[in-house]
Amino acid sequence: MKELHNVNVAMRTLARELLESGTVAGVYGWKKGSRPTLTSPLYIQDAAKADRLAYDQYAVSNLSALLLDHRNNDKKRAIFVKGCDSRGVVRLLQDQQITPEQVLVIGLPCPGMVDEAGSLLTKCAECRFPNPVMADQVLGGVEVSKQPSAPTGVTAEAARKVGVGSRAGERMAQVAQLEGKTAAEKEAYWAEQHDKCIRCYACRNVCPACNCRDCIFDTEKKGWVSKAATSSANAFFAITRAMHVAGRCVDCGECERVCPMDIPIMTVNRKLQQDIEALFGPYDAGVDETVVPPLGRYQTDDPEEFL
Amino acid sequence: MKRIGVFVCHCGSNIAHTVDCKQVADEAAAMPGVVHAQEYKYMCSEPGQVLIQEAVKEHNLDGYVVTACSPRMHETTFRKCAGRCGLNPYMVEQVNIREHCSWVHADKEAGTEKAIDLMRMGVAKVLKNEPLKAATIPMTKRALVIGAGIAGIQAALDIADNGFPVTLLDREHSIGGRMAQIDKTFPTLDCSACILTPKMVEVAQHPNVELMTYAEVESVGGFIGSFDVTIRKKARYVDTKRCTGCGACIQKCPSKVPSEFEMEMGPRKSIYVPFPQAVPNKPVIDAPHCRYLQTGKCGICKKICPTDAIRFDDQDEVVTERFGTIVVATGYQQFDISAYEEYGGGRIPDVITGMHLERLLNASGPTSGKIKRPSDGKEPKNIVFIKCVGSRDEAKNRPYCSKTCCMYVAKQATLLKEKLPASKSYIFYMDVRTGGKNYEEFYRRTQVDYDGHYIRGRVSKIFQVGDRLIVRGDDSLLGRPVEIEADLVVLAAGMDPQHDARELARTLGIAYDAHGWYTEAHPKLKPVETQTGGIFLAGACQGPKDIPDSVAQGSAAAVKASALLTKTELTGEPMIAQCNEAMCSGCGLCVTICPYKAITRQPKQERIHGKMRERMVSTINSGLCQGCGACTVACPSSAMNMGGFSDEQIMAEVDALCQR
Amino acid sequence: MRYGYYPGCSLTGTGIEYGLSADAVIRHLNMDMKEIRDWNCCGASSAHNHDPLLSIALPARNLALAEQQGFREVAVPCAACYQRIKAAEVAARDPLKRREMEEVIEEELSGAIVARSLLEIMVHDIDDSALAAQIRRPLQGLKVACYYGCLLVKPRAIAMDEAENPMTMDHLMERLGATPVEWGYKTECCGGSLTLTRPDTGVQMTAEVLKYAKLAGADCVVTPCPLCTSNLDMRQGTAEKKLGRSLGLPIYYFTELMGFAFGLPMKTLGLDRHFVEATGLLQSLPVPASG
Amino acid sequence: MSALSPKSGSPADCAVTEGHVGLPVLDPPPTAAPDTGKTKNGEWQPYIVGFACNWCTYAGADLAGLSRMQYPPNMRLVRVPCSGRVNPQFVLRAFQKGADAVLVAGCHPGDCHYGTGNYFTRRRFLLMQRLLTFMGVDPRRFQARWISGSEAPKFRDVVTELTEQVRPLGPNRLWREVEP
Repeated sequence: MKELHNVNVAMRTLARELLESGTVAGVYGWKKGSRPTLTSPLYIQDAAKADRLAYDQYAVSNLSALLLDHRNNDKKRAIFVKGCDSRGVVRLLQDQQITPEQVLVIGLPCPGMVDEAGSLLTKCAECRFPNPVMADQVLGGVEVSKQPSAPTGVTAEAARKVGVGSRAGERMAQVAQLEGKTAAEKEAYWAEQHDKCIRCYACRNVCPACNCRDCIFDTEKKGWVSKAATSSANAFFAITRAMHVAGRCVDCGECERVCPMDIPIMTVNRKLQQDIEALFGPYDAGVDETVVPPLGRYQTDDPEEFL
Repeated sequence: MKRIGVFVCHCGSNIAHTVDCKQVADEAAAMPGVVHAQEYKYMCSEPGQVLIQEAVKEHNLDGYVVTACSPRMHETTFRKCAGRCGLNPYMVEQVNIREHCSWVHADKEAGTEKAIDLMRMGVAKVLKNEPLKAATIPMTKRALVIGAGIAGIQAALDIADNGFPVTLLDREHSIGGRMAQIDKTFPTLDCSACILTPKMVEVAQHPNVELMTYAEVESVGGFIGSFDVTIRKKARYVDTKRCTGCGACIQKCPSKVPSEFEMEMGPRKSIYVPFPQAVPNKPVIDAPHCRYLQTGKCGICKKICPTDAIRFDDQDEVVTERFGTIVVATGYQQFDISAYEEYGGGRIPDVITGMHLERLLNASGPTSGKIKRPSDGKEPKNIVFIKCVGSRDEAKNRPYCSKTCCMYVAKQATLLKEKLPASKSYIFYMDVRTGGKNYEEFYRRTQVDYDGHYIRGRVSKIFQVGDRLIVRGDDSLLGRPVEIEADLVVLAAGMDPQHDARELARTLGIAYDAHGWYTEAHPKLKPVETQTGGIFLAGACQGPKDIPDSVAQGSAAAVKASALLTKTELTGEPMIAQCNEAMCSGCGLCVTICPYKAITRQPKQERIHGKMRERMVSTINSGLCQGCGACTVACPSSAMNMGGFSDEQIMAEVDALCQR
Repeated sequence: MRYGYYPGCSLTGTGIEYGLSADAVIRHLNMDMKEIRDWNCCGASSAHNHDPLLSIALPARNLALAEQQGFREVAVPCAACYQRIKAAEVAARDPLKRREMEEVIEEELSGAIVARSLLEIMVHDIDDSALAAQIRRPLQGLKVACYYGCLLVKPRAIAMDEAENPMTMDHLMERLGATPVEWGYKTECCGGSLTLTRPDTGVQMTAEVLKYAKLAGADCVVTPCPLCTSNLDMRQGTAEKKLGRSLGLPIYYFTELMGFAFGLPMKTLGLDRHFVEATGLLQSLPVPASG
Repeated sequence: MSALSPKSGSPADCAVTEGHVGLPVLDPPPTAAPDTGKTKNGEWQPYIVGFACNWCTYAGADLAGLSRMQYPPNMRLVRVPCSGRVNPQFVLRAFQKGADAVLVAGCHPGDCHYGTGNYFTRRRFLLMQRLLTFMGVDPRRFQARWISGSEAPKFRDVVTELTEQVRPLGPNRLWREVEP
C-alpha cells in the first residue's frame, strides 16, 4: 500500500532505534506472512530483526493482549497500535495489568482492514475510533483522539474511500435483528451457536479484557463448569465470558475473528454495550482510563425495575 | 469425607405439626457423609444442646446441621454449642424449616418435601465448610474528638472520665463552638456562657484531655483501633507556653477587623481571642490582617508583650498521631440567607439572622446587650420574625426542619419583650414545633405573657422604604394578606452542614446524605455509629439538633468510644473475604466496589521464571471487612472468595437443592 | 452572532417607541439582526388560557421559521413574546412534546434554537468597551427605577434573570451612566391583565409600582416590556388620582435610553410619543464637555 | 454469518497467544434430564431457587413465617449475606442443575446493610436479565426483587406470583445439564 510506504520505513527505523538504545526490551508489530494477504503478529527483541516489521491493510491482529506476557516485568516494551488496538492498551492500563512505564505506545494511521478478497472488514466499516485513543508517539501523521472521529493521517483519504466508519450507525443492526425474533427463535439460534463451540478459548486468549491471571475456566478447583464442551457448559461459558467483559469490552472484534467455529461473539458483546448505554448512560470502554467501568460503579437513581 | 450430624428440631409442635420430622431425619441419615441424624423436641434448649454435644463426641462429628427455626434466631446458639464441645463454631449450619416451611405450608406432604430439600442444602453446605477464626486487631487506647462545641466537649469529658486519654480538636482557636455565641438558652433562659464556660474549663483542665485548638484534620489513614490522623496545627504567631493571656497586645493592636464571633457587627483586633471567656484564653494573630505580617511595619504586639511570646516566624505544623477511635462532632453552620432574594438576600442591613440577634441580646456583645439595629443604631419597635428560612423549603433544597428555630424564636421574642417592653414582635410561622420537655409551655408563655404575635403564613417580600421595612405576607388562618411596617426583621435561619462537611466525610470515609449531614449506621438503633467501624457521631453534624440533644449524643458517642477503648484488641468478623493471591491478577475491580475500603493492592514478592518479581495483589484488611461479599462477584477470576459463604458452599447448596 | 429578530405586534402599535428605538439602536450598533420572514402571533395573553398545545405551537412555528432561515438565536424585544417563545423552546427540548408540536405546525424543529430577550442580548453580547465607545450623552445624574415586570423572570424555567431581584437592566443603566435606585417593586405585577376586566384593581397595582418608584427617589422608570409601559405611562394620570398626588415619572424603554445616550435624535427614538412627557427630563441632564 | 466476519488469516494465527485449538468434543445426542419439579396429583410443579440477602429478604421471609402467611411451597431460599454476593454464575448454575426459575432478592436500594451492595446488584442483574432474554430465556424465569425485612406480604406475593408465572411455561430445559 503506497500511502503506508513511509510509515513502514519509519516503523523499522524507530523500532531499531528503540532496541539499539535500550529504550525498550522488545517491540510488538506485524510481519508479512506466508501469503500476500496475511500480515501476522511479530515480537522482536533484536534490533537486527527490525526490518521484518511490516504494516498494511491486512494487519488486523490486535496485539495488545500480548503485553500480558510481560505484566510483571519492569522492562519497557514498544507496541504499534491502530485505533482499535489502542483501546486494548487502555484496557490493560485501567485494569492495572501493565503500568504506563512498561509500555511505549506508537500510534499508526489505519487504512481500514480488508479480507483476502480485498473487501473492508465489517468491524472497520462500523469503526468509531479509527485513530489511537492514546499514544506516546505517532507515525504517519495520525491524530490521537479520545472522541469518535474520522480517520486521520496519511491513510485518511484511502480509509474514507473504502468506507471506514461509514456504517458506524448500524453497529447494532445484528443485535436489533436478533432482538426482533421470538423467544423460541432466539433460543434455537443461540443453542445452535453454543453447540458449535469447541472451547478452544481462542476468543479469551486474544481478548485484552480477558486478562485474569487465572481464568475460572482453567481452574478446576472451584468447579464452576465442566471442561466438556456440552451445550450446557458452552452456554455457561458464553454467558459468563460476556458478563465478565460487560462494560469492559473494547469492541476490537478479535474474539469473533479468531473463532474457528464462526460464533457471533461480538453480537453478544454489542448487545451488552447497547444495554449499558441505554441503562447507565454513554460509555466507551478502553478510551478514558480514569472512568470506572459501568459495573464497577452505580448511580442511586439507576433505572429501577426490581420493585 | 467429613462426618456430619443432622439434628432435626420439632420446636414443640411448631415444626412437627406440619413437617414429618422423622422422615427428614431418616432422609438425612441416608445421605453420604451424614453419620448421625436425630430428632428432638427443642434443640435450642439446654438438654437439646447437651444432646448435640454428646453426639459430636460420640460420633466424632466434623460438623453438623440443625434443621430448626431461622438462623437469624438461633445460629449463634448452635455455633456456641459447637464451640463448647471443641468444634469450630463455623462448622455448623442451621437451616430454616420453621419460618420458611412449617409455618407457611399447611400441606404436610409438601412441607416435609421442602424441609428435606433444605436439610440436603444444609448438609451439602456444611460438607464444604472450613473452620474460621476471627482475626484480632490491636486497640490504641486513645480517642480523638473532632470539633469542640458542646457535643464534642461532652464526648471528650465522658471519655476522659472513663479513664482514657482523649484529644479534643477544633479548627477555631477557642473551644465552645456555636453555643458560646448564644445569649440565653431555651426553655430555662439560663445564660449560655454561664453553663458552657464551666464545662470548657473542666475539659481544658482534665488530666486525660489534650486540647488541640486552631488545628484541622488533613488526612485519616488506618482503621478501627489504629487510625493514623494527620493534623495541621495552624500557625498562631503566639507562643502559647510563654503567653500569659494578659491581653496587652490585643489592647494595643492598631488593626481592626469585623469580628466573626460578633457576626461582623463589632470589631476585633488582628491579634485577638474570639470572646472574653475563650479557652485557651491566649490570642492568635490573624495573618492576612496583621500589619506586620503583611507589610513588615508595626510589630507593636511584639514590643509590648511582657513575656516575649510573639513569634512572627511561626509556621503551620503537621503532625500524625494514632487514635483507636474517633468522635466526629463538627456541628453546623447557619444557613446563608443570601439565597432569599425576596427577603433582601442579605443586602438590607436591618434584615438580620437569629445568630445576629443572639449577639445583640448578649451583654458582652457588640452593643453591650442594648438592642440597636445595625443600620442606624436605633432601638426597634416593631420586630418581625420569619421562621423556616432555609428550612422546610424544597425550592432552596432544604426540605428538612432545622428543629431549633421555633424555640429560639420564642426565646428571642421573650427576651426582646423583657428588654424593650414597648416593642412588639410579629412571628410568621408555617407550623410551631415545640417537641421537648417544657418547650410547648415556653412557647405558650411567649404568646400569652410576652405578647408574641404569631401569624401563620409565609412572607413573600421585604423591602425598604425610607428607614422602615415593609414586610408583606399572608395570614393563612384569616385568609388575607398582611403588611407590617417593621424596624427590624429577624430571619430564623436554619441549620446547614458545615461548608466543608463533605470533604471531611470523605477524609474519614463516612457517609453523608444529600445535604451533607453525616449518616448514622441505623436511623433508630445505631444513632451515633457510622458505617465505618470506630467512628462515631455527636451533635449537629448528623442533623439539626438543639443543645440537650447534642449533649446527649455527645455522651452516647463517648460510651460507644469508651466501650472500644476498654478492649486491648478487637475481634473481627470471621466470615469475611479471602483473597487467593496466587490467582489474583491485581486488577483492582474489587477495590473500587468495596464499601469499607477494606481492600488495598499490595505488592507481593514472588519467584517467576526463576527471578524474584513483585506483583500487585488484593489484600483484605480483616479489621475493616464486614463480609458483604461484593468483591467476590466483582472478581472475574474468582480469586476473591468469602469465608462462610464461599463460592463452593453456595454452589453446593444450589446443586443440592436442584439435584433431587 | 446572527440573530433572527422577532418584533411581535406591540412594537408597531402600543409599543411603537420600543419598536423605533430598538430598530435605531440595533442599526446604530451594527448588529447582525434580521427580521424573521413570515412570523406569526406569539400567542401571548390569550392562547395559554385556552389550549396548552396551541400556546406552544404558535410560537414554535416562529422558531421553526427562524431555523429554516439559518438563525440559531432569536432576539425578542417584547417581554410577552419572549415568555411565549421561550416556553416553546423549553417545551421543544422534550422529544415527545417536540414531535407533537411539529405535527401541529407541519414544520420541523431541531430543539436546538434559543430564544433570548433583546435586553439580555444588549447586556451580555455587547462588551463594555464597545458600548462605552458609543456613548455621546452619558445619563449622568439620572436616577432610574429599573422595572422588569413579570414576564421576563417568571416562571423559573424561562427566566432570563433572578425573579426576586433581577439586575440585568440595572447593570445596563450603570453602563450608560445612570444611577439605578434600590427598590422593592422590580418584578411586582403592573396590573396588566386586570386593566380591562377590573380597572379599579388594575390601576391600584399600577399606582403601587409608581408610588414605590417615586419613594425610592427615582426620576423615571425604565422597562423592557410594552405591556408594563402601557400601564405605567398611559394610566399614570389615573394612578395619580388614585394616590392623590402627582408623580410625573416618564416611562422609558431601555432602548430609548440607550439611543439617547448614543446621541440619536429623540424623534427617531419615539421619545416624543409618550403620554407622560419624556423629553424634558433627558434634556435637563448635564451636557458633557465637548471633546 | 456474524457481524464482524470475514476473518483474515487462518485460526492458526492466534497461535501466537498459545490458544488451545482442539478438536470438537463429540457429545452423545442430548437426552432430556429428568424434571426437577415434582408432580403433585399428576400436575407438574415449578421448582424455583431464590437467593435472599440475610438482612432484608431473608428476614422478610422469616416475618412471613411468624405471621403464618401461606404461600406455594415451590421456592427454596439460599441465604447469602447480601444480594451483591450473588454471582451471575450462581444463577446459571441453578438453571444448569434444573431450576425452572431463579429469584434474586435483597434490600431496597439505599437500605443495603452494607451501604452500597445492592446498587451493584441492580446494575449487574438489569444487564444479565436483558442478556438472558436476548438468548431466549423467558424473562419470567429470572427475576430480581427488593423485599425488606418488614415486607412479609410482599415476600408471600412475590413467591406466589413467580410460581404462577412459571407454571404455564413448563419445565425449563434450556441449559439443563444432560445426565451422564
